[in-house]
Amino acid sequence: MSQSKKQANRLAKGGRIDRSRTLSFTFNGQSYQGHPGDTLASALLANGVDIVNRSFKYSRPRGIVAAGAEEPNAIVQLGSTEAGQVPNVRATQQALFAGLTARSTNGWPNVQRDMMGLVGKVGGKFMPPGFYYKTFMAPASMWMTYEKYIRKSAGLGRSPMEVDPDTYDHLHQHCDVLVVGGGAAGLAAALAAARSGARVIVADEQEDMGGSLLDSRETLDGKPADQWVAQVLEELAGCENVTLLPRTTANGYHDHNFVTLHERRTEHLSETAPLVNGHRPVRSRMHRVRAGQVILATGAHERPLVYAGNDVPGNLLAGAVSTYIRRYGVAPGNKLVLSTSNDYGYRAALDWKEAGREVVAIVDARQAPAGDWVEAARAQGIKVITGSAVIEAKGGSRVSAARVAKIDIDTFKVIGQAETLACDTIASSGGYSPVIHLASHTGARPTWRDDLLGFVPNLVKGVQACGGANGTYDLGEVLAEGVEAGVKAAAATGHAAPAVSLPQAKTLEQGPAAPLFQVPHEKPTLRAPKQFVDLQNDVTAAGIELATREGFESIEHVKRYTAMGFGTDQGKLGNINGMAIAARCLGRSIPEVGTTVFRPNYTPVTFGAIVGRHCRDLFDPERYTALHQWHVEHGAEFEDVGQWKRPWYFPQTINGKKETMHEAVARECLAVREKIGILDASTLGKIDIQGPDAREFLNRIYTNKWMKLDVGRVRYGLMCKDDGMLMDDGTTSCLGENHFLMTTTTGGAAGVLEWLELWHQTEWPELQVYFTSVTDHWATMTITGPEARKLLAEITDIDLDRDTFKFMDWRAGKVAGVPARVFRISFTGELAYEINVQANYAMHVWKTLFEHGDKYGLTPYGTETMHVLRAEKGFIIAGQDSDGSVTPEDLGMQWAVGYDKPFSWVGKRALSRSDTRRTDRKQLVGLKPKDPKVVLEEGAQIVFDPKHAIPMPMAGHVTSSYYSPTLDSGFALGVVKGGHNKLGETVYLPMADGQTHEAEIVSPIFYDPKGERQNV
Amino acid sequence: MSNAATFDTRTDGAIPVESSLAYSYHRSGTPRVGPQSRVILRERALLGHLILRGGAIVLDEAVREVLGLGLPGQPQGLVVDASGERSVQWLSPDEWLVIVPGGEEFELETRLRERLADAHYAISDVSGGQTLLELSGEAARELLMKSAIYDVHPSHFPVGKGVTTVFAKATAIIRRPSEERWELVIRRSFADYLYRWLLDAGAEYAIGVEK
Amino acid sequence: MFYIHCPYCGEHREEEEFHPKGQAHIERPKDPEACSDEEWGDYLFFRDNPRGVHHELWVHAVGCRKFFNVTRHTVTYEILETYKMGEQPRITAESLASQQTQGNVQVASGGQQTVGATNAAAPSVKGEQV
Amino acid sequence: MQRYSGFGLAKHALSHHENWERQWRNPTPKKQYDVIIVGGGGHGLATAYYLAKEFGVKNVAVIEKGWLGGGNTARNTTIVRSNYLWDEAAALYEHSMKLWEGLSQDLNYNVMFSQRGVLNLGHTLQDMRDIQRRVNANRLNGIDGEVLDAKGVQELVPIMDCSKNARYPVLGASWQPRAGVARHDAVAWGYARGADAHGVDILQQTEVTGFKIRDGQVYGVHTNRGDIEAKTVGCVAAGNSGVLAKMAGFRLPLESHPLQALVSEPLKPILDTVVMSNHVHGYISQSDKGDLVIGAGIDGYNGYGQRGSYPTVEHTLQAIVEMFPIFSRVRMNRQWGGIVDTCPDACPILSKTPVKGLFFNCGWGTGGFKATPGSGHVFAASLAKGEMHPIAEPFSMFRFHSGALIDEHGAAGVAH
Repeated sequence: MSQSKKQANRLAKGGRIDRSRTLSFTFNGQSYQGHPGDTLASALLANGVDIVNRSFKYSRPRGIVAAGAEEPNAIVQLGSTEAGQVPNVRATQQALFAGLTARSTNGWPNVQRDMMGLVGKVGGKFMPPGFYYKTFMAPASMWMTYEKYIRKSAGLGRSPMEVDPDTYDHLHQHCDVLVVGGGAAGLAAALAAARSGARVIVADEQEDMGGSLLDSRETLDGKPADQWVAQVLEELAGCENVTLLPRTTANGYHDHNFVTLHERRTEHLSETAPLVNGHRPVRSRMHRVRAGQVILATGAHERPLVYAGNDVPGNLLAGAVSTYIRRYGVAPGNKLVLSTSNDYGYRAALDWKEAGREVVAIVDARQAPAGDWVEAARAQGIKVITGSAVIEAKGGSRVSAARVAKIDIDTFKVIGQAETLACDTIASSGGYSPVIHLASHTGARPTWRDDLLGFVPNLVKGVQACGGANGTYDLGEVLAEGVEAGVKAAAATGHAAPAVSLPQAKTLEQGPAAPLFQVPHEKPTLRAPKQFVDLQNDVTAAGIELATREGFESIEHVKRYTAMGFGTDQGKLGNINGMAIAARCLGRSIPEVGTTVFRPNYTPVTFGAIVGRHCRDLFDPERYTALHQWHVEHGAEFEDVGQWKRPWYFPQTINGKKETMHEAVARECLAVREKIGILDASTLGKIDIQGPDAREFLNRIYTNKWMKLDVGRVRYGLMCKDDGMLMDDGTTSCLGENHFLMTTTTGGAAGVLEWLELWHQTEWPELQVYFTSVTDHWATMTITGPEARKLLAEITDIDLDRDTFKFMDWRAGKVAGVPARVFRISFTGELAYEINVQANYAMHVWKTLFEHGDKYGLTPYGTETMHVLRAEKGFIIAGQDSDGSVTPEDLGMQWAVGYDKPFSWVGKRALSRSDTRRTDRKQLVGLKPKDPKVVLEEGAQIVFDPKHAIPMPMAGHVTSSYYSPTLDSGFALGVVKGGHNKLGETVYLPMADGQTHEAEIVSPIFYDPKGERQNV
Repeated sequence: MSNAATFDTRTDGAIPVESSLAYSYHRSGTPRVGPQSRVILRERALLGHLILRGGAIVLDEAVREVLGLGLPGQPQGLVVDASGERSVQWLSPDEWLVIVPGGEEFELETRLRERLADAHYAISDVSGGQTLLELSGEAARELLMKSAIYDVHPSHFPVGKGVTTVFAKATAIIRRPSEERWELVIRRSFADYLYRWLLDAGAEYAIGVEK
Repeated sequence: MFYIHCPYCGEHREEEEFHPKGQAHIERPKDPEACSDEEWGDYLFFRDNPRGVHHELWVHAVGCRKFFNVTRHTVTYEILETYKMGEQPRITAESLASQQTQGNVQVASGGQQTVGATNAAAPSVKGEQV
Repeated sequence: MQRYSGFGLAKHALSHHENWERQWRNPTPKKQYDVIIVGGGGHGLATAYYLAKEFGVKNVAVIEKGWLGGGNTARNTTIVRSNYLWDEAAALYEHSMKLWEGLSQDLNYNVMFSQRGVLNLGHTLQDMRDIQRRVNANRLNGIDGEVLDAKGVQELVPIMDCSKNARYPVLGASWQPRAGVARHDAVAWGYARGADAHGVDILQQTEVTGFKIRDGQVYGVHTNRGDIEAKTVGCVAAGNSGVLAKMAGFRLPLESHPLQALVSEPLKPILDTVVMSNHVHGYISQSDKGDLVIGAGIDGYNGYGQRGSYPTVEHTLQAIVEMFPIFSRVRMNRQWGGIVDTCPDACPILSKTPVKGLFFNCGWGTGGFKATPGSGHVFAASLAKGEMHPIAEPFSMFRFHSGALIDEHGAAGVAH
């Protein structure tokens, strides 16, 4: 690393920097120094760094152009560590901190001597806009190879390769008045609104609030404008109803006054958030603001003029020159030529002169400029060349001269001979464009104003624009407009604002601006040296002209064909110039060519900030049952079912070796079939249904009949959508004559409850019934297996006699001393009891079952074993054996369909449509592999003719398939076209590995077809 | 009596009982309350929670008589008795949440059912399915702002209000029974997620958990 | 992101508390068995999809769990009113059009005659035909 | 038509690019055409191109109310794949895929169809069952693809978190190597240039305000530039199809919804394949310019505003950062929305209508871009013959009466 260099361009005095402290930083491996208050850009300029990057397409050297969000060139890679890398940081918006490390994003081997620059110089001619659409086509097979090389030049910065050490969060804010922008207009508006007592938020993207007043030449009440800023900020900071958010960018304006504010909380301090009291604060915070009223005081961006060589380092915006001098105490050069079409640009020359540097000339495009600014310049002895413009900047790695000529704006011609003025800096101003980005996020199209040479926002309800954002630039008017907006906004939210007395601003006499965008050159645009419109994407005036020649006539087409405005600056500098050039080429007016639409974000926002705290462990809720801790402690592997974590299987360590899933499941299955197993079934949805019309409601919503279910009984039901397709299933128990407990699938719980409410609230409000979710209230433990009765009998007072507490009965009593409802229902085919207790007691009951269950071989099992056991019995899983295109009849469950119910229940009518009546629909069957060792693949496709050529007609697929330890063979469920009439037939399953399995279509009930075991 | 089955799910105190957060305390611990703590979290576990459904006029009289508290008259209303132990909260035009000291809920349900006789209403005991958390401390409101989309500014969320809203990526009821205190009613199955969320979001305020 | 006035809660709430449930006022045929396949298909699937004023069903899912209706402009996304189940909208495309006969409501010609899918299940087709 | 080639480019460079021709004309509408296509997006232009080139119908107008290719063609995330579950959909998308594979040469316009492969991730056991089912079906339908386990996914995409620590760990994926992305604007422009060269009139800034219908037969359209007649009218208007159908006096089983997408700032190449996850719900690829192109979900409400709700974007980025934790410090540059016309079964409508001579091609939902060539080709065949092409036949709007839906919702993964 070479030695630190002196800050050659730092002025001896002035600026809002703290000269008493020095900060070291590194750029492209070189060490430099700056001061607190600097941005990275101002510090680089102070150190005389001209080239900050290489351009994207032509690899041309580029320097800093602007001082804010509109900067297109100074895009750097930040970070000294891998995890701390930040790609694409805009140097003009990055506060300098000690140890900051940055690199240019392009340039190889470095930005000074870039090899690609040669390619750009030589090949640039062959790369007009859209050249890639016209070539790389032959031979077709080569495109992927061409593309590989094209991709090599892609991108600006790079992604970190390590996980972000920082965190981010959200703050949900609500306010009466949101003021976006803390400049003159914004502060005036905020002051008025704040004094009304309204809840006010002021957001400003810069390190300090004050906007242009921080580097203004103007005075307020005869004092420097920043004194007024300080005074207002002090008052606002003291208001309890005001939240001031500096370093906070309003990046998106969404519907109904929802605005996202991105607050950078530590990026000005270091590359990763510094520890505070042992806690790492969030790097940035997204304020999600719902505002009653929004005031857009976002100011205006200066437009550069478009002339040949305008991208050579040393070409800057006039306003940026002023900002660097007055705010940062940096003069970014020695000899200035100013090219302007308006009065605003003059400030740069005056500031330059005051900084003790040479102003070679002001080149004004207007024939006879007049007014206070022009007078001031002349009074300073600055040469003003009128009716002229800089038509070309000369120089390689830095401007060396400006070619100046008389021009005729109307005929777009250079008149007479150009004069060459030696200089190292060219500042240009083409006027200002109101910052209308946020307003256009709402979908409102802006309006072009010829008098302003700019678009002003059209506004939706509840928003106002004031100051520069509204095309108002006179400081006195800006302040008055701000106050008016603040008063109006406060009033609209029910707060009366007292009068605000404004400081006096001196009104300067100004002349009208000239409508100059692209400056003519002696050569026609297509032959002239490159005149850049969008610096980041290397879009030139010639490129735009070419696009229009090729028939791209709407600005949207032009933008897409040339890539104009698609950079990280989103065309803040170039878009209006580009539109003006397209309009000129097409012989139309700017509004005829189109309008300009901006999308969020105003400036790019870190993914992390948008994600907030919803990442890593908190990405999505994990739902646990009351028994979760037991499962964890007993080594369960978990399956994600919806948001629930359900035990999948419980691998045991036997003789020092942990079971595989296959082994564990086989053991668990046999335990249930031979002894007893226990399942945590608490995740099933449970809905408490009460009311005199509960039965009628069930009768309408389920496919089967509910009028005759007695208290103490349980019934299985199918629920369809009104298109006749199965939606969910489960059991419902009659608790009282008017009282039912419905269970749903684990994943379907919320949807089913909403479904019930939908029908009740919208179609059948006359039915007297209420639904309440009790899913979490009850813990459900299923004990099942031949020993289930014996185990339960030990710890319950319920009479378990098989003839009085029958299959599909439920009884209340105590289990392990805890009040319980016990349901004799079985999803395994074995004798089974589902024990429901209040969830707070679940762990006690579960543990008590184990205390008593050990001697019976009580074995915990998970969802996998549950699936095997239920499939052996031909019980379906909604969502696995059905997929939204399956009717109850397809499943062979006509027994659960009440065709003759008086009310046309949900789903019934659809079952008689022509397609649902087809006999060759895919129907659920059992599949018995011919080779019992084969476990068919779930999702395997079933064909009748495996010799058929591809595409091979498919007849269905395997929905569930397992190895059955009980049967010692593979078995499966599947859907097969017309399967119900094909029992005994053979189907084929051609697999990816070339094998074709054979299987016989059988009944889906593989085990205990008579259902005797559940009734032992 | 509305032909509904009632069921006292509680039993004698000797039987061990676990709150919704039992696992979370075990897994994530309970950061101590210290002088730096700007938020204090306390679970009021094992209370009685009942959901009342029905017409306001029908229920109001019965609740007033049995509980000594009227139904809140307005949407989002929350009324709390003098002891602060019993409350009724509006959840929807025909739905209220009643929270009473643990063990009182069954008797309350029984008495309400007696009082309501044949009217159309429903009462569901949900005591096992949810728990109540208290948040206090100067940063409690900011912690809520990090977590919930609802406006918790005092001008919009005065004492005596309660809302069901989105909280992190779950649902929670936020209530303000007094100037100093906020309450969250959360579902059992989401409790661990929300506990971890509150500890994470509250770390900035040195959140402490009182047990 | 929308800010929706829940007519049951009596206040505005964030969109994240709600679920949109499609077109409002779709009534299930009283006698489904008497419907043709075509009529049943219309009820199930065929919807108005206006570019402009639309009446939609929403549910305050994370809130009071009540279904209600929203009249909303599908281009500006402005919510013109919300109203309870069983109520009829006060603002419709027609009522707006008659308010602003000089306004910029687009006039769409339906041609000389129409052969539409039957609308037995749906309320009379509302629209911008003036 | 001026042929494009590397040599031609060099020649033009020497003449300062002053001699490039218009890529398409800006014609004055004729009174009458054989076929009118309403909608100048990718599908409409492709329809016109194939009508003129393959089916000999050259007297064709494409009527576009804005600028050609300015709707969803310009707003999608450009994913092209054909690994659909159901036979009908697979046939349509694979037909399209085959056309993609020679499209740049056919059009003499480089649409940059980049076959970098698409992964559809599975995060649950049911996801994996669905993936197996779909890949098996694809294989028997002659569509490439394989099922990868988590290790296989990790090898293809080393920067993705395929560990078991994820909230929803990656269990595996389907992998279609022939799938990829294409340059969306170029597709519209290439078809426009090709159609124009075959004599098709592309009428931009021309808005259909009504249909001319007599005795149940269409014979033209009203537009803001006067009436234009044709006995065959094909509507290919995506999100605006419902509005057109209403003009013709019928309804469609369609809802138009906002679909959002976003891009990061350009990054040096880091992601070679397209990664899609239905379960955590996000999909991502990296463009040749370096942007991460990220698709967000569909908003549940009807909307023609070309914007959606912010939480949709948040959820999408949460999913992306969950899959790619290293992208936490990458920044989102821009978001936008399209208007997608969705059908209840997530499959399109290519159909005759109750009006004779009036055909609709719509309902592509989130899956339209990838179908552009195939959709255009079979729709052109249908318009030319007056009868639906066999591949298009199952996509009749009347399937919603019979119940013969082609339900891609459940098992086909995220339908983008």
